Amino acid sequence: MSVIVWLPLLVLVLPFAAFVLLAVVAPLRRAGRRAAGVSIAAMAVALAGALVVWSEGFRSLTTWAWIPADGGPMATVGLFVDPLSNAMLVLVTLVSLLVQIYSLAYLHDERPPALGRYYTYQSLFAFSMLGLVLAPSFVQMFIFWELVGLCSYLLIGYWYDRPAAASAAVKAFWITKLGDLGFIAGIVMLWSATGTFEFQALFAKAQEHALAIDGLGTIMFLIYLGAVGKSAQFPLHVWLPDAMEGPTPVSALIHAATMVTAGVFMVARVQPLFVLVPDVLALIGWVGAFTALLAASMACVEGDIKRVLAYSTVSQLGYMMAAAGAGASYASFLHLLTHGVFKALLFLGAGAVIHAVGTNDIFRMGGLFRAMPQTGVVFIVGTLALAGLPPLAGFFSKEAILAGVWEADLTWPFLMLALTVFLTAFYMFRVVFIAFFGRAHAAGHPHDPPWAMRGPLWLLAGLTVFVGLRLWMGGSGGHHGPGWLAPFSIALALGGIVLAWATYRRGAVDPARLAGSFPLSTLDFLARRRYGLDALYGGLYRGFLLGFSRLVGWVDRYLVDGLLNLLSACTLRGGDLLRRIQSGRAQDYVYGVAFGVLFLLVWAQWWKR
Amino acid sequence: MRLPVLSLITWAPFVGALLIMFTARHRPLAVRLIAAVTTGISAILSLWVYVAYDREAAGFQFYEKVALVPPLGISYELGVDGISLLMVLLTSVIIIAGVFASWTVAVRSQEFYALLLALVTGVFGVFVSLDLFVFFLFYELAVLPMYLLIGIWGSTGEVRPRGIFAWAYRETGVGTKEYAAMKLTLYLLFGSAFILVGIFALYVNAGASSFSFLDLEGVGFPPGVQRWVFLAFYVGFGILAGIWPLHTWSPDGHASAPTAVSMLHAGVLMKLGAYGVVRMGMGLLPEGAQALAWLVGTIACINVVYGALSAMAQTDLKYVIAYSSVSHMGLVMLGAATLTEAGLNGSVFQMFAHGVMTGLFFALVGLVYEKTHSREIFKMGGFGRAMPGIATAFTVGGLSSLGLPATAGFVAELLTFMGAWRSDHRWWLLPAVAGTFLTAIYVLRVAKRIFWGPPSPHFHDLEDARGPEWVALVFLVAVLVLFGMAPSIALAPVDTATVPLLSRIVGP
Amino acid sequence: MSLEAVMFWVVAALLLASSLAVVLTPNLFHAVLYLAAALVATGAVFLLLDSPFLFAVQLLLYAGGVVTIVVFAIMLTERLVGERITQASRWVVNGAIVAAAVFVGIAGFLIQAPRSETRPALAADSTLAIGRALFGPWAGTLELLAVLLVVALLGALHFARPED
Amino acid sequence: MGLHAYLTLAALVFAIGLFGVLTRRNAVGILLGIELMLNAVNINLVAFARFRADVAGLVFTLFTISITVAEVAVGLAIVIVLFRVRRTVEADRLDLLRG
Amino acid sequence: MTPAADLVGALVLELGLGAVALLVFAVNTVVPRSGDRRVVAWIATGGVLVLALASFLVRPGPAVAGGMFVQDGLAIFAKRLFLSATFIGLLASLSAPETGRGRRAGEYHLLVLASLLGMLVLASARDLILLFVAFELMSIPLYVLAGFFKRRAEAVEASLKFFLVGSVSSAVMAYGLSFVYGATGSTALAKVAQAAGNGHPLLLLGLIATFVGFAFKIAAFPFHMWVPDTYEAASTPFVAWLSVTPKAAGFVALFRVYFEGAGDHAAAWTPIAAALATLTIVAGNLMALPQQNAKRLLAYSGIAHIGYMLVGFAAASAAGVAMVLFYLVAYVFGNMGAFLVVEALARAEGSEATAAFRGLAQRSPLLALAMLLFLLSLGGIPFVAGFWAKLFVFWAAAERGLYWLVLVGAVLTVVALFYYLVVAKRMYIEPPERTGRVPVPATLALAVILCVVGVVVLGVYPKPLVMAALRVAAPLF
Repeated sequence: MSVIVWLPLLVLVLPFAAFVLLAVVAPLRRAGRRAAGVSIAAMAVALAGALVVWSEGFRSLTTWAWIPADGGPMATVGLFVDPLSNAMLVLVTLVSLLVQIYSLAYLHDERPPALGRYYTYQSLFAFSMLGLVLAPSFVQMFIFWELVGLCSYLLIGYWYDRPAAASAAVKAFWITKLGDLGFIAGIVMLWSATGTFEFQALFAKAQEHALAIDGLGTIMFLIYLGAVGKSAQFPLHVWLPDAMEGPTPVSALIHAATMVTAGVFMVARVQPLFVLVPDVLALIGWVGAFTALLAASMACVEGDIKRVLAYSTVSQLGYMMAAAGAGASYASFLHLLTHGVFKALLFLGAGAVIHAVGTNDIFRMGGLFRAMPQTGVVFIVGTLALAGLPPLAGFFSKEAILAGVWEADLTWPFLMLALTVFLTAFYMFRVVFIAFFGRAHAAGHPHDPPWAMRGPLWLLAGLTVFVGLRLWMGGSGGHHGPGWLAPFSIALALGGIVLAWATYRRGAVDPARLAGSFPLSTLDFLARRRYGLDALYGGLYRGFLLGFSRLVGWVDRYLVDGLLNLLSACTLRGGDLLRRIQSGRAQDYVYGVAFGVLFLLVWAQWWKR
Repeated sequence: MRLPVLSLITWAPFVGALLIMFTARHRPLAVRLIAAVTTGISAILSLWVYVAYDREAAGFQFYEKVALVPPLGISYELGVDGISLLMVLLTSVIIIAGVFASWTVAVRSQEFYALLLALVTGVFGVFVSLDLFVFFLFYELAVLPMYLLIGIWGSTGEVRPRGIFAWAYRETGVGTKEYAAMKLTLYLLFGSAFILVGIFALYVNAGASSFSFLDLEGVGFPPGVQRWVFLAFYVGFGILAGIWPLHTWSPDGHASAPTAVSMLHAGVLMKLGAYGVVRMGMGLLPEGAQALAWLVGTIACINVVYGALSAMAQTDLKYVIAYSSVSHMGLVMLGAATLTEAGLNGSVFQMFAHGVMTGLFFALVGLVYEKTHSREIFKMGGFGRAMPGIATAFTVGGLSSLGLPATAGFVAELLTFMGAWRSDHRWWLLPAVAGTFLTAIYVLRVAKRIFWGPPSPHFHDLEDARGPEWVALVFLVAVLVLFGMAPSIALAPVDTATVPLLSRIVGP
Repeated sequence: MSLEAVMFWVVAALLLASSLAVVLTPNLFHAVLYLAAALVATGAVFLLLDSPFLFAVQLLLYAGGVVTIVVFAIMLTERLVGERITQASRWVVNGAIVAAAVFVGIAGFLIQAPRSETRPALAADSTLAIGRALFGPWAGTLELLAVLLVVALLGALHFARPED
Repeated sequence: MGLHAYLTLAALVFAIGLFGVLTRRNAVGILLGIELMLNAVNINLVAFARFRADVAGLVFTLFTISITVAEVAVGLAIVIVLFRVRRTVEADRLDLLRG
Repeated sequence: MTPAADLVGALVLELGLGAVALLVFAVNTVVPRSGDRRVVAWIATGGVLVLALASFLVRPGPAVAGGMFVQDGLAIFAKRLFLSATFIGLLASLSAPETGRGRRAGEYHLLVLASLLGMLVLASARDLILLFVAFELMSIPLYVLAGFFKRRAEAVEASLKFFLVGSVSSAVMAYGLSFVYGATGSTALAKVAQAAGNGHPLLLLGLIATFVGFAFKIAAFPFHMWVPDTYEAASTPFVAWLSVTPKAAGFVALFRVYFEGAGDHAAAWTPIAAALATLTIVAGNLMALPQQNAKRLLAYSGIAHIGYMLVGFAAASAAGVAMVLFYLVAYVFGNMGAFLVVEALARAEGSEATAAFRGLAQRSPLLALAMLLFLLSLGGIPFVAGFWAKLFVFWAAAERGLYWLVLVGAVLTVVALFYYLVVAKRMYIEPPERTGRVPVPATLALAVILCVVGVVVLGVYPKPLVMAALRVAAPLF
């Protein structure tokens, strides 16, 4: 097996090996830190491998039969190595590694078995994510798609005895599953139409226009639903904020950098199919933009630092989707990568803060910049990147997206995204000003975290800057939008920052009044209630689903089964009645005989003819 | 003379039962060892058969035949093809697990194991017998011991007589284990009446005085006969397969039955029903099958959704699992009804997958019950800390049942979906997919309720699984994951059997 | 209308009348006497059918034997009871309906049967023929009948013999 | 007179006997009913024998008559013993055994 | 061979039986009034055993006595059945106080033997008169035996009911026979079979009326009403015997009268038989449901079984006859066994209620197991005789296309299993009220064991018996 196959395979297998080792060898797992060592080591090697694969620019496609059938296998698994997957490999392994190292310190006071469990899940996740990235076919992608969902479920529920965490985990699973129904249905339909799950085969058909299936639009839409669930697009975005119940490093890894971007990755991966259905693409664009705006608006009123970041993640995913919808898959993928880096940075930074302060509520923080300068610096770097200021990574990718959307002349989505730029800058700096520069009323003496957490922070900060510079030098590859675009977006971002400064630092504007003034007041009201979506889902679940199920349960127990019991009861009663003819009187018995004779005589007359 | 492997597999447990009955009086350990050994023999042999089965040649292999009643053409005729192969494997997997899972049965364990093993002989017999008559004989043998097993070692839940038929409930004493046992036994025997009529109808119409499957396979029965006989088989076996609305024996029965019995019954015997429909119905009556596929499939869809919703409504852990079986049997029947290669493979694979997963479930429920003496979901909570092993196993089982990839459940469901959309009734895909979602809801809800959240105040000093119980859990989980990751282990032989079967129904 | 026909009608009338009396009279004694009458009438019917031997048997065995036994029985039970046995009937109407229905049922077949009006000439003496038959082909049967009678006697004895 | 006349006569007697069996309360009375029924049999047999000029019927009659006697004997014995233990011969008062 | 030798050869069993009866009679007279009459019982039992064994040496011979009496396969098959069953019955009653060693033991055994003689002749009778006499010889002792415990009010009551219903039925039967004779002009069954073709209305009437007599004897609904009362009141070993042998005799006679030589016309009886079978199965099973007395329960279940045999009769084919014969054998063992277990329990507990079975499995597991086997056999469960029996009759019926009948029968088997399982439940599931094992007299135990052996052997290896049954049934058509 040539290196271009086995090296990626190795990258994939290492975390899996770590997982199996930890899962099966209970003592090792229960040892906690040693388990962590195993997992981290595996990831480190995997990262090295990934870097090689990426820098060498491997390209290969290998498949093995998975589900046999009469005429050739029905489904295959394998490796699909190309620039897209290579970049993802690096991102995934890198962030995973950093997060795992970070967690070592972040979770240092967990019980060893729990810690072991944590790293077992982590390894499983890394494996699943890599498998997803390398998937050559829809089936494999779906398989790992679900597995990452599982890991997210398990890791959100890491502190399973916290009710909030438990329900958040379940909620996340259910809602993403809802999207996955569409996904699986879509790929099954596609299979039955084309007879294959493999991307290459499908792309080939797409090339020679052999994919003119009726209802391709529907199929692609269903597939897109999967992305909607996974990448927290409106209206299935509600699970992501709740997912913050998990440990912060998990949020950084799964719910910011990697898993949630799987949807975007998928859309990018099967771009050739999506381009065949422009309507769906447009829909993706619109939904993406709307999601971005919606999430941003909710982020503005959120007081929980992690939730703010979560909403910003949703918002940024909206960007990516919008770009993908606009056909600018390059831009969306670029943003995926950069966002992965700086959002991980932000989350880990937030983690450090929470670790130090012991609360998520930004209003209970303040003056942290002085207390923990290093964290402050890296957090601000991340914030700037997210706000989209040059020369940081975020700027270029976001500008590329805006350009792409503009050129696809999706005017309204463009405007929404532009507004989102402003809001993004605003809510991020709102956090910065309140948490880091606000009046200090934190109990105890928060201080910078140990190096195991600081190291990853600095590394990611450095990357954010480096990638930004690299893109600047490299002319950010591809295409620019119209000349006015860059200044425009910078201006918007600065506007947001200024407003935040004026409101939360300078006190020139009273946030309450700002929120009170008319058009905003309603928005504020709605945003604080998450636009009632959670309530809606909750109502549907409790009222409709559980209610209906209770009805069905009753019907089954008391009607369907009731009829059966009725029958048997009647049989018993019937026997009781019938034995009454056994009156005990001899003459009645003779009557029996007489009736018998009659019956026979009549019956005989009857059947004789 | 070649070793009669299938006979050995089938009768080894029975010998075990006799040994237990007559040698192991008052020696509980001996009882368990005999049980473990004899079932182990069956398991090893069936594994060997599985490996040694010639997939190129396909068809029925390891053939045995002894004439029983020549004038009637009844003969003891055994053989396995790809489908029965998997079923035999499943049976041995479950019974091994069952023997270990019920290691702690205290009262009258001698009789318990004896009956259990007798039951297993029946199950093996059904899967390997090629003579319809002997098939029926084993079928009855597989049903009957259930009565005593449930009646003696079962557990009594409580069902309030309500609704318009309340008086009937009082008459029949719903909820008690005796009721459940009686209901299950009689219901299944009621079904067997239809099967019997069907078998005789085939025998008579075939004219060739023989009950042999192989002989009847060749006969092309007139369409009319095919229809009604298929219907008879469908009702008869369908009752065992838990088709709606003839499924109500299953929740009560499985809920009341002792662990190993629930495992065996939900895990294997319900499959036996589906197997019957596929082997007898579709195998012998192609036209009938084709004509009535719509019915089978539609009712299967009802099963899937209805079962899942009912499961969601339950507050008794065992009932949840029991109804999930109803739902999954729906998927099995649906796959078969699609009359497509994917669907039928999926159906057979689902039989296996669900067999193992539900066996696992019942083993776990049994353990939980044994430790908490409660089945009330809403009294439980936070068991994850006290019994992590059980929690993990339960999660795996749950994930498999909601069709999570890398567990056997996924492959089965994927294939079923594929079949459904390729079938003549595309809409079947919808309820099937919906079913998986509903499953996700109730399974995770239950798992969360029991194992997550703060520890429940009702229970104290709980403990995790012990010694032999681990064997059952680990074994089943391993099988579940193994077949989930490498489905071809099972599907390769199955495919050799399903393709010819289908080609007879829908043409090549 | 021939003499034989007249005779038949008379005898039939007698027979039916006495039979009805048997089943209707409230007094058991009378019932038995009417039975005797009915049996004699039957014997007369046998005569009409030219089998005097059976007429004799009928008279001896039935009108003699049976009736005597019955009377004995009644005397016995009566002595025990100590008052004359009167017997009521139950559900006369139902009984009548059912009995009538049965008769209709039988008649339904009778009317379908081909009629045979003429009597074939008799071979010599039927009595002799009977004797031959009894000790010819039916000898074994006769033996069996003997056993039957013995057994019946034994049974009756077992019951009738007083407590010991 | 034709055969059917006799057969009908027998049928009537038979029906009357049945009526007696059905309606009599007293066990002895019922016995008398049975006697009538058997009597009808004899009429039949003799009639057939005559109209077929065949002796078997007459032999048959002899047998039925004797069997009847035996039956009556046993029956009356039962009645008597019944009377001893139950102090009654009313057949429809006997319902220790029922259901 | 000379005719005389033929006669003796054909009558050997009957003559032997007569000898035994005489011996019993003689010994009974010499035993002093107050003496122990066990020897009488032993002689009778032993004699029957010898005859039973001898019957397996008897070979078919030509018809004798002018074709009235035939010793063909069917007759021999039936006689083996009667003798074996009688042996088991007498064996079981040996240990019974009154019938075994009481003062009336002589009468008891003489009556049983007389009735048995009737059956033996009945099985061979090919002449209406002989048939009727044999039938009565079989019946009349039964009336007496039913009320044998003349001090027991129930017994006498049962006896009277049995007698009344019985003699009415036999009156109807005689009436029917008179028409048969009239229609065919002969008392030879062969003639009847020939005449059966030209559906002579009187012949039809006659055969139907005759059917009543048989229906009473085999206790088909609605002629069954004497059965529960008689079974409940009479002594159990006798009932065990009564519940199988006369019925078997009745069926054999049915075959002789309605099928032998009738050929295709036999099918004419299918509607009546099927109708009666349905009625009997349904009524028997339903009425058994609420029974609390084990003997009554078995009585009704027995009625249901007659229904199943009628299913085989309805097939009106050689296969049908053969399968009924097989069913009869299976029924002999299963039903007698069940009754004998009831007897054993009743001796110990003094109760014949099903409640007496509570927890039997813990008290004397083997007895419980035996009972379970009998119940399963009656219920038609694999690996015991009853399973094959039911399946075979169903098979015979299905062969004639009577699927609906098979379905009815099979479905009602479920109802039957309900009450059988209730007894099983009492034995195995419910806790015992009393402890200590149930004492079973040796002879009774032996009888039970014989039944168990029969049930199991037939259940595991039915082949030889089926073949034999088919062989003897074939010549009928």
